[in-house]
Amino acid sequence: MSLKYRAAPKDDLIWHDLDSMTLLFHRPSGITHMLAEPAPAIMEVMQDASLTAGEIASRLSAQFDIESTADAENIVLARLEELSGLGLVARVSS
Amino acid sequence: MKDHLPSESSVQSDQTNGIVTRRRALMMGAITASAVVSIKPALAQTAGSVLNCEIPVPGNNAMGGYIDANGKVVAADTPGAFPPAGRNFTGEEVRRAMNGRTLPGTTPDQSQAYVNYIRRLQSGQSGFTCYASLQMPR
Amino acid sequence: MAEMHQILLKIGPAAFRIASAWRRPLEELEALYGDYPALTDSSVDFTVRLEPKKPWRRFIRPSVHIGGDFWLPDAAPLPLAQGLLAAEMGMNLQMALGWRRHLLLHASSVEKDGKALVMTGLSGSGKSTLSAMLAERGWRFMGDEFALLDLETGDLVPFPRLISLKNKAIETMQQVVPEHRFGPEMKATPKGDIRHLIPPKAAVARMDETARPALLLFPRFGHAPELRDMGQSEVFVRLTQASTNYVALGESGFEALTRFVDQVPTKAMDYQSGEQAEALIESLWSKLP
Amino acid sequence: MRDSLPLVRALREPTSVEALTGSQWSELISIARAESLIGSLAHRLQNVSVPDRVRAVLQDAIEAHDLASQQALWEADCARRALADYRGKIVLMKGTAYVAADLAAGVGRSIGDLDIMVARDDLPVVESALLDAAWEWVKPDPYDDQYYREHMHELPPMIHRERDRMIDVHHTTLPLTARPTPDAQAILDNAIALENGLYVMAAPDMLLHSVAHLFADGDLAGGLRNLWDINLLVRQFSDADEEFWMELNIRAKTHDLVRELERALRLAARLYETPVYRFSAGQTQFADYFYVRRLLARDGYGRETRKLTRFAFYVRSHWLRMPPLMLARHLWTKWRKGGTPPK
Repeated sequence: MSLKYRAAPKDDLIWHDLDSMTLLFHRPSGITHMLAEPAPAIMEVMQDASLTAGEIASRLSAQFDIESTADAENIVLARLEELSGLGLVARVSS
Repeated sequence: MKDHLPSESSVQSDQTNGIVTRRRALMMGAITASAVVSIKPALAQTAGSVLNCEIPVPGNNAMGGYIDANGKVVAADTPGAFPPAGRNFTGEEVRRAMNGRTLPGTTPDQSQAYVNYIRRLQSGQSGFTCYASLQMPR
Repeated sequence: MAEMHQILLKIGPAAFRIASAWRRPLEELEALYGDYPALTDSSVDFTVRLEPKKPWRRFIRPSVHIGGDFWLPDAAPLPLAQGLLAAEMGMNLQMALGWRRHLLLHASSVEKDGKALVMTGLSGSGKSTLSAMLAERGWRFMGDEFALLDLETGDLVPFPRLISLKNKAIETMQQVVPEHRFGPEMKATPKGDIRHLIPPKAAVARMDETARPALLLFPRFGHAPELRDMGQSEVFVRLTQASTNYVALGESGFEALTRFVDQVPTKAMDYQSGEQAEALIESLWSKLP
Repeated sequence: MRDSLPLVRALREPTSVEALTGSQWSELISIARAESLIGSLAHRLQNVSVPDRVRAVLQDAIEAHDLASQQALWEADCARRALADYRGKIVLMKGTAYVAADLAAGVGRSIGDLDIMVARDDLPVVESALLDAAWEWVKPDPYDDQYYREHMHELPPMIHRERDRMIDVHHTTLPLTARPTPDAQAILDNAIALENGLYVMAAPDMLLHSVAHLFADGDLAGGLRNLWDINLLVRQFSDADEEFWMELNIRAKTHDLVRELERALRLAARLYETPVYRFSAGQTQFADYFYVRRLLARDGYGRETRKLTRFAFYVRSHWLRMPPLMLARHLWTKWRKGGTPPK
């Protein structure tokens, strides 16, 4: 079965919208990240659940008009790997 | 900061003002396009604007080593490599060299090798904070 | 160990002990900071050390190594004739690396009617010269190097150290400021020709008086006069890079900087002369709420 | 002030600072910053009355160190995630361990690099996992690299590409060339699991590592801070566990560190009044005087003093780490290249 991901606990994160990007302050590391779409939307739809890239992609398409030529699930997967490298989402071992 | 901070036009989110009457559009971007940049300490600014700095070639941890054309530290007397600079270069001299001038007291090839060495410096090595300060846009 | 001479200085909220192996830089500091208020007790925030790297360098081609409570590797020594510059660099370094009571921005600032104009930009942008010039034309000078943002209120706190004039700015200011307010001329320093200028009396007398940041400018010298809008994201990133302690402050730095970016209107300003800059600034200032 | 005794006195007896003048405070602060003990001092002085400006300086130090220890834990967690597939124990060391184990020695302590220890046989696995997770080598020099791999107790240092933080991966607590040879396997066997799956050393091993670190792994630079760690660890461990002194005795023999432990305890008792009465630390030796002299070699401007004493300890640190023939070979190689050995 495919890998699941879980966003960092809400209490660890402070969000702040700027005009074209979203700031994310991550308390445990003290690092400020600047996120471009679709990364903020991905973290938003994940909420507290452990989800696969496919599940996240379908949550996204339920909530947004997806503008993409490529396969949304693969893009989500690439973003999840990027976010997990930063410790903003965790791979969940099943 | 990473080098590839996306320009603002390439990453437009679509946050509609006022009442949302339709679903938000979501730009997915490309698989290979990184979507996160992390803010790093502005050590460079501190070193560059507060202090006058200099860069040894090579640094203390590799003293006596020769510098090859690619800027790697190699054993002394390696053919084709250049001996240690024998003096430290100031930030200003390095900046000029990165813009095409030669470092004082060096041949063009030697200067290029030293500049390549300086470009490879990493945090923790002598001269790094000075080099980092040169990376700031001016 | 060799004896050290020392003096104490208070600039805005910060107090310094400057210790030096030579008297001369301290005598120069004393003359220039003579009208600054004395410290009420002799405890300080930071110690700066000016000393020879090797003992014989105290006498033979004396060169000043900048040390102190906080220091950076790679610092190059300066000749003794530039000891005053070394002392100023040493104090700046302490602030940049050690100060945590405010968010520190590399910026100059001036005040009018309780509102502050903040100017930031890379070296050569003219932010320091602009603040010195405006200070002679009805604005209160708050600082030419660091703007200190209060972490709770977001107010701007003055840090009116000596104004550090470089190259052409020296001549420009000599036309409007009497000679007795200038320090010694230091030719061909690593930062070019440098001459320090004592800020106007009001700047020193009111150095504990804060102001509300009302306008942020990114000046750029040498281009046809123009004002441009800047995106918030760009402003935020540039300010993180203009701040020496943004990352070190953690969450309170994040809160202070995001609030600043949300609340303070910002423009990029190109200009070719002080008059142009003043006109552009007045046009923006008159439209502020 | 001619030495750093004022700092030692303030740490030992916090209320003694109430008599300080403003300029004495400035000296104390410069010394504490230079010895990386400003955070510890700030915590010690929390309930003592001090001038307003000093209070602000101390509060800055507390906040800076709070943030630093939080980031140290995060860095440890980053290493844990990078090594998620590694089945062996990952043991945190030094400052990060004190903070992770919630020890008094971690409060206000300055923490630089992340130090971890793994089994020696597993080094290649751990090394490649870290390289995969964006850590990179710091030193470009092949001689240094070879030197580390053959003779040191750790891999050459690595730095994380994005976060600019260093990691030192150890496989034992002292260089392989040093005369005492601690039992690395025993340390791993007895290590204590934390909630997140990382480990810290058992109490006696942790103290003995601190001792080894103080004497054998350097020229006593940062010695006052290391000795302060030892003082706090001894107090906390011996209060918590009746058996601690006995176990410590046994472990000191296991790790071949009896003499070093005795000296550390004598010095800690002498400078910080560490209660070591239940341990026979031996009679004061004449050499102790030189150690104290070296430990206190800093003046009221924060300058290093007693250059000769410092140099003697520097030479000694290399002597200790290498057998004579090897030292000669090492210094020869280094001399031909015109530098000092890696530290």
